[in-house]
Amino acid sequence: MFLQQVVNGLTLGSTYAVIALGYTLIFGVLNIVNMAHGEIFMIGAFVGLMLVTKFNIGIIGALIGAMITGAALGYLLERVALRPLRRKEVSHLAPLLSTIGVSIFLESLALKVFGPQAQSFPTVYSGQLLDLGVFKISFIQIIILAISFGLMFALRFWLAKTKAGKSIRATAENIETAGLLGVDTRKVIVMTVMLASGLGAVAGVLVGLAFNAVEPTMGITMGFKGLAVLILGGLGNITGAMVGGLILGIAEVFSVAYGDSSYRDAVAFGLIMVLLFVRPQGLFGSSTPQGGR
Amino acid sequence: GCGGNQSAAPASSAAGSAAKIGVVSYLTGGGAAYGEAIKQGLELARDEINAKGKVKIELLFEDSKGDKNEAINATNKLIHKDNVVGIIGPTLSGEMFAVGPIASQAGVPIMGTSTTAEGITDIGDYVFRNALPESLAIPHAVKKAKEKLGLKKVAVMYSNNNDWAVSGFKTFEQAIKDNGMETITVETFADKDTDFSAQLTKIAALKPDAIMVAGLYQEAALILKKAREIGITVPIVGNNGFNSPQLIKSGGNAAEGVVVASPWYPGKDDEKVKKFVAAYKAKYGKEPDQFAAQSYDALYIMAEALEKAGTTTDRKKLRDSLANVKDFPGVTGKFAFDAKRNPAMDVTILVVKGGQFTELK
Amino acid sequence: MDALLNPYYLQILMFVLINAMLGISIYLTLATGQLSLGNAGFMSVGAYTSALLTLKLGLPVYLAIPIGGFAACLMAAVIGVPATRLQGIYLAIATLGFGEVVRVIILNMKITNGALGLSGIPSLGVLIGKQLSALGYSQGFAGFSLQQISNLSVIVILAAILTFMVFFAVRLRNSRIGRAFASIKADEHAAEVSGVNTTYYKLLAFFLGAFVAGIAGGLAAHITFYIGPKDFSYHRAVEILLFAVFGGSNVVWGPLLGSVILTTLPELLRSAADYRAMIYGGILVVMMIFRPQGLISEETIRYWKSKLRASSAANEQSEPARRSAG
Amino acid sequence: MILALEKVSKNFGGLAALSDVSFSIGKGEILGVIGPNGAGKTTLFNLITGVLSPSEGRIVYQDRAIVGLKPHKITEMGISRTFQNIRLFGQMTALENVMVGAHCRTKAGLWQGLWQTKAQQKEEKAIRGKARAMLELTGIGDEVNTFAGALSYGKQRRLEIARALASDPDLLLLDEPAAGMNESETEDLRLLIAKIQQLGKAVILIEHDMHLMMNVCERFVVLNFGRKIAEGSPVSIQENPAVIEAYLGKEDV
Amino acid sequence: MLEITQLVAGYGNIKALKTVDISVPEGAIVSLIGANGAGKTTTMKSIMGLVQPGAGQITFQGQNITGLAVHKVVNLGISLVPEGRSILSQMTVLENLEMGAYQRKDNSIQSDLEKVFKRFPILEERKTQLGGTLSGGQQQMLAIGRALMARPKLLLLDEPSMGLAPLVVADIFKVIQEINAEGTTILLVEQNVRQAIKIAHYAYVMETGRIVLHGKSEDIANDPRVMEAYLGGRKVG
Ligand SMILES: Nc1ncnc2c1ncn2[C@@H]1O[C@H](COP(=O)(O)OP(=O)(O)OP(=O)(O)O)[C@@H](O)[C@H]1O
Ligand SMILES: Nc1ncnc2c1ncn2[C@@H]1O[C@H](COP(=O)(O)OP(=O)(O)OP(=O)(O)O)[C@@H](O)[C@H]1O
Ligand SMILES: CC(C)C[C@H](N)C(=O)O
Ligand SMILES: [Mg+2]
Ligand SMILES: [Mg+2]
Repeated sequence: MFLQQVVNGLTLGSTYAVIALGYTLIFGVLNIVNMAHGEIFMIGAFVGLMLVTKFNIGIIGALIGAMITGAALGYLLERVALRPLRRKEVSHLAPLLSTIGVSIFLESLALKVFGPQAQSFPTVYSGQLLDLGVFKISFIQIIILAISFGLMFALRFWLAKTKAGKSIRATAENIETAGLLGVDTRKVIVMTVMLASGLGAVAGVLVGLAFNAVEPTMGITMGFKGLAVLILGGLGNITGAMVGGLILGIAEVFSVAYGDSSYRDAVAFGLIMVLLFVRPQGLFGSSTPQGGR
Repeated sequence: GCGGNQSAAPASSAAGSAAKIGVVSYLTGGGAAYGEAIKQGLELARDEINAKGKVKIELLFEDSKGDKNEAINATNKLIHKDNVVGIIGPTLSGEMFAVGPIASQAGVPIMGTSTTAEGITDIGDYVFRNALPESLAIPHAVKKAKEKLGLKKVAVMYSNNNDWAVSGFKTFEQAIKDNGMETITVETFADKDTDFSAQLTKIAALKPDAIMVAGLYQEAALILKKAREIGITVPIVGNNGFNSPQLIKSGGNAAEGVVVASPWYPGKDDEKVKKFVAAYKAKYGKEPDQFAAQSYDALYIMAEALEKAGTTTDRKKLRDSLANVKDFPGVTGKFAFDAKRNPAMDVTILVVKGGQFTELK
Repeated sequence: MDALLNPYYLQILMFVLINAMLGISIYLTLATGQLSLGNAGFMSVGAYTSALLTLKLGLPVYLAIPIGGFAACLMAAVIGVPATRLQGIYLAIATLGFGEVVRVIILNMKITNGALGLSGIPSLGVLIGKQLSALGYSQGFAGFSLQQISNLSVIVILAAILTFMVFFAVRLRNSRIGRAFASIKADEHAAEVSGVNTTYYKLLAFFLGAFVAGIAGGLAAHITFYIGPKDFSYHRAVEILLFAVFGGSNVVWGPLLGSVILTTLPELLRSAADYRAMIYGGILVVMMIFRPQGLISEETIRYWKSKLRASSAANEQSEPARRSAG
Repeated sequence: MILALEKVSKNFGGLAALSDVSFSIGKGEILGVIGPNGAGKTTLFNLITGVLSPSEGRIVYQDRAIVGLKPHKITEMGISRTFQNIRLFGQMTALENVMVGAHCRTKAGLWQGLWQTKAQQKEEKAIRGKARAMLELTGIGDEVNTFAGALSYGKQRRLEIARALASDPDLLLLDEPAAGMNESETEDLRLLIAKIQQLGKAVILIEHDMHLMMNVCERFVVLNFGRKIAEGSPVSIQENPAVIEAYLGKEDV
Repeated sequence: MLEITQLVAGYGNIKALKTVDISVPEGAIVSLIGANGAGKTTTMKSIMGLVQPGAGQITFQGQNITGLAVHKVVNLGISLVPEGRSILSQMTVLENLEMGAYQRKDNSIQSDLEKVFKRFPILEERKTQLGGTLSGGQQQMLAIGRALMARPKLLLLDEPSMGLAPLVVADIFKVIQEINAEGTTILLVEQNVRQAIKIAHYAYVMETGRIVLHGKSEDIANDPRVMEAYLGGRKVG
């Protein structure tokens, strides 16, 4: 049972991680928490689901479709709710509110369009369980694990080593300076939000597959966990999002397996609080170095 | 300006005008299938009653979203702005605990059609329900399941952030004890959860004879699927939340063998039932579930009480008349309120077979 | 007048008043630049404490509610010290997590009755009604029914408490402590080096916010008869944040106005039915596009002030090169 | 003697930003700290004001060891500073900025603020007046109601000095106050520092403008790579070959 | 090369520039001097497109660049070393320098990097240190080095000598002359007026948002008003 629970924890954790990656990416560039990320994730899941059930498109097509929709939503989000706020001297709370507005809008839109019921992918896609003796794992679990790790490494490399990645980091730190260095910051921001949203939508499809449920409020629930992971790992830190996600997943599962399931959410958040109190900048976050200059 | 210029003066005197009945229901959100069924049952009943022409009824729907504060606002609006004579709803017991006192204080009869938790009618004299309390339903289901399936040790799961599921869990526990079985583990989850693998992995390792679950269909369906997926084959006994066809729709094969107690059984060999099912099917293209049936009955009960009371506006008279409803022939069986304004009803134990709720015999 | 006495409107008004208090509570912590989303948690502590004290110990309401406030403060003490080390979003989400932990604990405690919540909490309105009856006014007076009078009294009480809170916040802002708050908000490090005990003031703000939220919680419990853990979830925390940002978080009047608008808006939109939430969300976005600083901001106030000043001083200013150094 | 550093060192990871630095400054004295970029001057200020704590060594202010005290405590004891990279409260007016500086010299609490007691009003009036005086003193008296963030660079520097002065320090630490000022503005600054000295305050001045430094400072401490390489009068410093080599350069100043 | 005509700009309702006319000929060093708050920085920002001009025109090599997006201005070959340094504090010294060459596609970036390192050896030593942890002067060197990495046609320097040790200041002015000699046109804002006028070909004097004086730098240096206002009455030289 122990190994099985570890697998359960890793699966859950990797879904948290893929969501947190999207948050982190946007936070990394814009220094804002995109509260609508969870809803883009949810819409992605629905789009994937519709493509599979209504249009009989295969799962790969569904993933691509979700990704495109997510990116398109990301573009709209940036144009409507983020860019207008960048022009003026604006408090850092404003984007929080506008993205919450978008999230409320998207959630109720989904409710209207797709109905409130939880829907699920045809069972063919959730696939068989592979029985590895000591534990069972489903194909989709393996895919999620692989994708989240793959994404983490890809994103890390991309941000640290590529020119595009560096321009993102520069924009993140100081838009004005980045502009002075010749970075088209507007483009960088749009691209990042689109990328993060596209990834979020793909995550939605995967999570929908893994847990058999796609419904309009899934964005909030998962988004909330994603936020927790975001700070657990350290804001804007890719590795942090990954490790944080896995830790939260394992912690939740273990608190059920070896503790009392009714305290699960308290354990998870209690853990985060304790951790933050010891390390205020999160697991992998860095404290700002400019103390007394 | 809070609108409402036209509706300002309630035309209380106009005899024969429609009785305004407010409905507070869970119309949007995660449990909206219940609210939808309730709404459909009510609308069907309203159309039939109005066609008959003895009393005319106007329904005013308000969405509670399954949220207490929304329910409070909706109720206040219905009572004080729309001047309804009575209220049907709300959907969840938790909501009723919040709005029941308001209706009671304002002297407006309020009738739950799906509020099955313990203590609902203790709220006040104006609170009624035709929902079968879980304290009646669950023991029946547990007993029958034990007899038919030979259970000894069981695991229990419930949603611990849902009032009614908690109350259902307590009833389950008592019933398990009363029937001489052993509870080997209790696991909780929360409404809106999607991942149950940790709980079920733990339960699977303990090898129970059955799992008893108190929860809404959305989570229930996922639990069923996950359980079957990881190889748990034992029967699952549910509570009131399982009664929705939505459970079978989303649970698919995994829902097979689920046992549940219900005051409603669409396959019942009864004229009234057949007529209702046919009419409902004609109108909505699907079979009515328990919630549709109970709300359908509820409106008929209201109509009868209104008729007997001879008023469309007097709340007090309606209350007293409601309290005296007896031998009402509804689709959910012969109906009467007991002294505590709870229903006395027959219970059928159902099992899911071939994608249908069928009677467990 | 009739409309004013309509319990439906009165009920909404009560929620408005309570929410306005919550708006003030988040404003108080924001005044030091700390975004605390723990107010829903503090509110629940206040609500449960007060409800339990009246239900189980039969304590009078006017004692129970302040005790609830202090209980919230006590809670703030537990997490306050470590929390003041957290910056920005870290604090926001950690406090959100705190609210979640409190909720789960309430969910699991016997005395709080878990998810079932507490019902039959003595309501302020009913209590006032009883008092009046005891005084022989059971039929009401001055043409008002007893219920109308007791409802109105509740409103008056809530409004009085809110007024005091606003008064407090305004005075605070214009005091030495308010300046210390503002300096921490602007640059915590520079404030510390300028001689402001930042930890102390951050904690103070945290406490004040928790106290106000606790009081609001207690009051809420005693006007709705019933409280359950769901009332203090994530949504509530976010809603409080919306009040502050929508109205403008730099001056007290902002969260106040924000809570009034955002509490009545859903009621006004009730007729829009299914599109209600969509419109609500849309309004938030549009609002931020046109007034990202919120409806009322410090800058607006100063802008108008300086505008007035400038127009009167315009004549003297017209000579060029007055300010050149050298 | 008002402040003494005893064998103070500070390491950042492997980098020794300061090693074994000792010196002291007397009441009312103006001490110049000079040295190449990266020599550790700002770090020195950070140590004295409690922003950083030394890896080793003691710092004694008016006979009390102050290592480990929080910055606000140290300010309260009478040391205040300005920052090399200006750090003002941008969204507050110049006047309010200075009033914050006076924070630790005032004491009205919550209660007094709430009821605006006589004592509180008197105190407010007093610090308001004092803040205005500080702004006048630093030459930005006509910017009282301007937001700090909207001031030009040079004026922001003066505002920082005004804020630091508002806490009635006995020891004022100025980190490159003349940066961004032209010669005549620097001359104003020189006069300002002279005035500050007349108020009986000691000043430690970090500045690369040698013209100013030689005119103002009575004594110098020279740092290079975190070590003290010289200490003494302006003349002795100017002639010290090590200082010329490391910092001043061959040309005349 | 750069022509500013009748430029008006400001922040909200604050008019920082009232009417500014400046002309920077190709290959020249032009100094812009003025008191604190005169509007020098605002002028620089307007050229880069960081401040939106209210009226007037800025042309670069005959092309109108008024109100153009920042990165496009950079693309045309203008670089700014901003006042207050603007180092990317979370990026290493090396990354900061690489970002300087962000828009370049040629392959002499490496050799330019070496050149910068030769000019400021401390930067090579601290290659992997985070920009934010450099000392003030080190950051200033990094900012200049970074701008050089862009190989601009026109380099705008906003108080480059600020915070630098005397030895380095002398160096900086030498460096400016060197890069000018290599063909880069320079617009220089300096408070070190003496030095600035000494190395410049032309100078402009600004007061409260207006150019009040301009001409060959020798003439400006000897103008009594300038001597009085900026040089404490003493002569350049
Ligand atoms: N947090 C830090 N981490 C790593 N190194 C640091 C840190 N802070 C300062 N340093 C290094 O310590 C040395 C001393 O820095 P400091 O700021 O004290 O120099 P300074 O003498 O003030 O120089 P300048 O005249 O240029 O301002 C520098 O080499 C700097 O890079
Ligand atoms: N962000 C801003 N918001 C409002 N006003 C500003 C802002 N920045 C500068 N100003 C104002 O614009 C005017 C010109 O400022 P600018 O920074 O261009 O001066 P400067 O000549 O560079 O001065 P310094 O030598 O001090 O750097 C000043 O009056 C200043 O107060
Ligand atoms: C819709 C139903 C499942 C509601 C449930 N019976 C309750 O009382 O809360
Ligand atoms: Mg320094
Ligand atoms: Mg400038």
